Amino acid sequence: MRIINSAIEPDKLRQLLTGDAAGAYVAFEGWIRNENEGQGVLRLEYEVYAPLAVKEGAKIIAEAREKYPILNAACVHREGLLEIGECAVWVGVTSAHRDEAFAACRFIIDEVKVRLPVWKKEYYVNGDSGWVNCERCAMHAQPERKVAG
Amino acid sequence: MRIINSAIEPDKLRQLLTGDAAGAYVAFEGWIRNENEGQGVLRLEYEVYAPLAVKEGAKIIAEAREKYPILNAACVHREGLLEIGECAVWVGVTSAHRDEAFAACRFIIDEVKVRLPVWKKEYYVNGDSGWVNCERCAMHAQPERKVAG
Amino acid sequence: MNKNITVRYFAGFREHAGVGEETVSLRAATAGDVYELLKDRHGSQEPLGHCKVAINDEMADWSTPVNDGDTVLLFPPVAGG
Amino acid sequence: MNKNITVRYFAGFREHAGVGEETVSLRAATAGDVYELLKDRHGSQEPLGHCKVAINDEMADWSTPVNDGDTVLLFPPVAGG
Repeated sequence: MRIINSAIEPDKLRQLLTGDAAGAYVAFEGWIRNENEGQGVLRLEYEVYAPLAVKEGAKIIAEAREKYPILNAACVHREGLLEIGECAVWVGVTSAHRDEAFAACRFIIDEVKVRLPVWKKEYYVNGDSGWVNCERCAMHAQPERKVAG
Repeated sequence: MRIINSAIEPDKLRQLLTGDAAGAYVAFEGWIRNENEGQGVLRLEYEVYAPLAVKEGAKIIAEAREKYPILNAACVHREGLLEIGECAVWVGVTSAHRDEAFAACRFIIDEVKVRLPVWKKEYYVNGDSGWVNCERCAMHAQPERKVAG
Repeated sequence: MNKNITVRYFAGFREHAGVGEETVSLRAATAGDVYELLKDRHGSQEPLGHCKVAINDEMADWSTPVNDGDTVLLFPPVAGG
Repeated sequence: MNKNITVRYFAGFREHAGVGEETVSLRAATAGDVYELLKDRHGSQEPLGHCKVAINDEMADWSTPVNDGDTVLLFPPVAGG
């Protein structure tokens, strides 16, 4: 598990997982898209508390290895400001057969999304901004929202 | 759907699927591994009947688009002689959210494996060789097997 | 009445036949007849259901009729990916 | 008896507090007490269950006791990926 503030390079990361016994490779990437819940998105800012994100990510990967007979797994998450189309998170898994690679990759991204200390602030086309998943704290944290909206 | 006889380049293929509305990208790769059903494998030879493989692959991708609300999907299959570690097949899918990208990617590779006119001949460490999935035709097709084994 | 059928063999079938393609004169009504009549050529003991067939580059069923001049493609069990 | 607690705020909490970290003197037995006593600082109306807490860089529960000198990290609801 790594947290980085430069572009994620899936092809280089993929190389780290290779091995002669691997018959299946499944990768997930989360990309910044231009819309969320009906609002146009310009860019996203990821705040990550790296010391704990790395620890928790490693725990998730260890859990995946226990649950599924996989060969290798890794995850990289971005921090900082990201533009539309950029890759925010990458998960890669290798195994002998495809069943477990699909299952473990899905498990890892699902857990990463709810357990890693990562927060994203969306900047909208209409000038607003807001922390995702944080309705009641966002309202308080951003009095400027009403001014801008 | 494409059939190629040079190395599959996942990173270039991935670029073809990008789009501002894409929030999730799932890729599957099938790699040549050094073992199958207990026998050491040296290399594989893929025979593909390209005209129908391309047609059938396009049909599978169209079916995936009907079944799942995905944005984009593609598949590339190798033909010819492949060494251990090489990528034999690549499937990439993009969608707004991850559920459908995972489901469609899995659907495509599952269908590709049973519907595409593709045959693989394994060359074993012990000198034998055999067409995978073709017990009763392989026996007849390769009288040299008994000599070598 | 016999029909002139061009037959294409793939993978293990081709290895057994020693050729990838040949034109034969057969008393065959369906694709399945072609498979059965050419057992000595492709050499397969596989049940029809394990194999596939195409006629003139379109996937077909074993019950699909064959016509004089058709090209019949005989596919052993596939193993993509 | 009051304890000296270093509190770290993240994301929306930090924006509301206007600082990422501060040391406060609080009459708090648990991590949950710290969250409740600092409502004016982090400004969150989120139920405790939506947020997370760590003490000295270890994930903790809201019922985990806090000691004098601890660093308590207050996490708003996460949204990775």
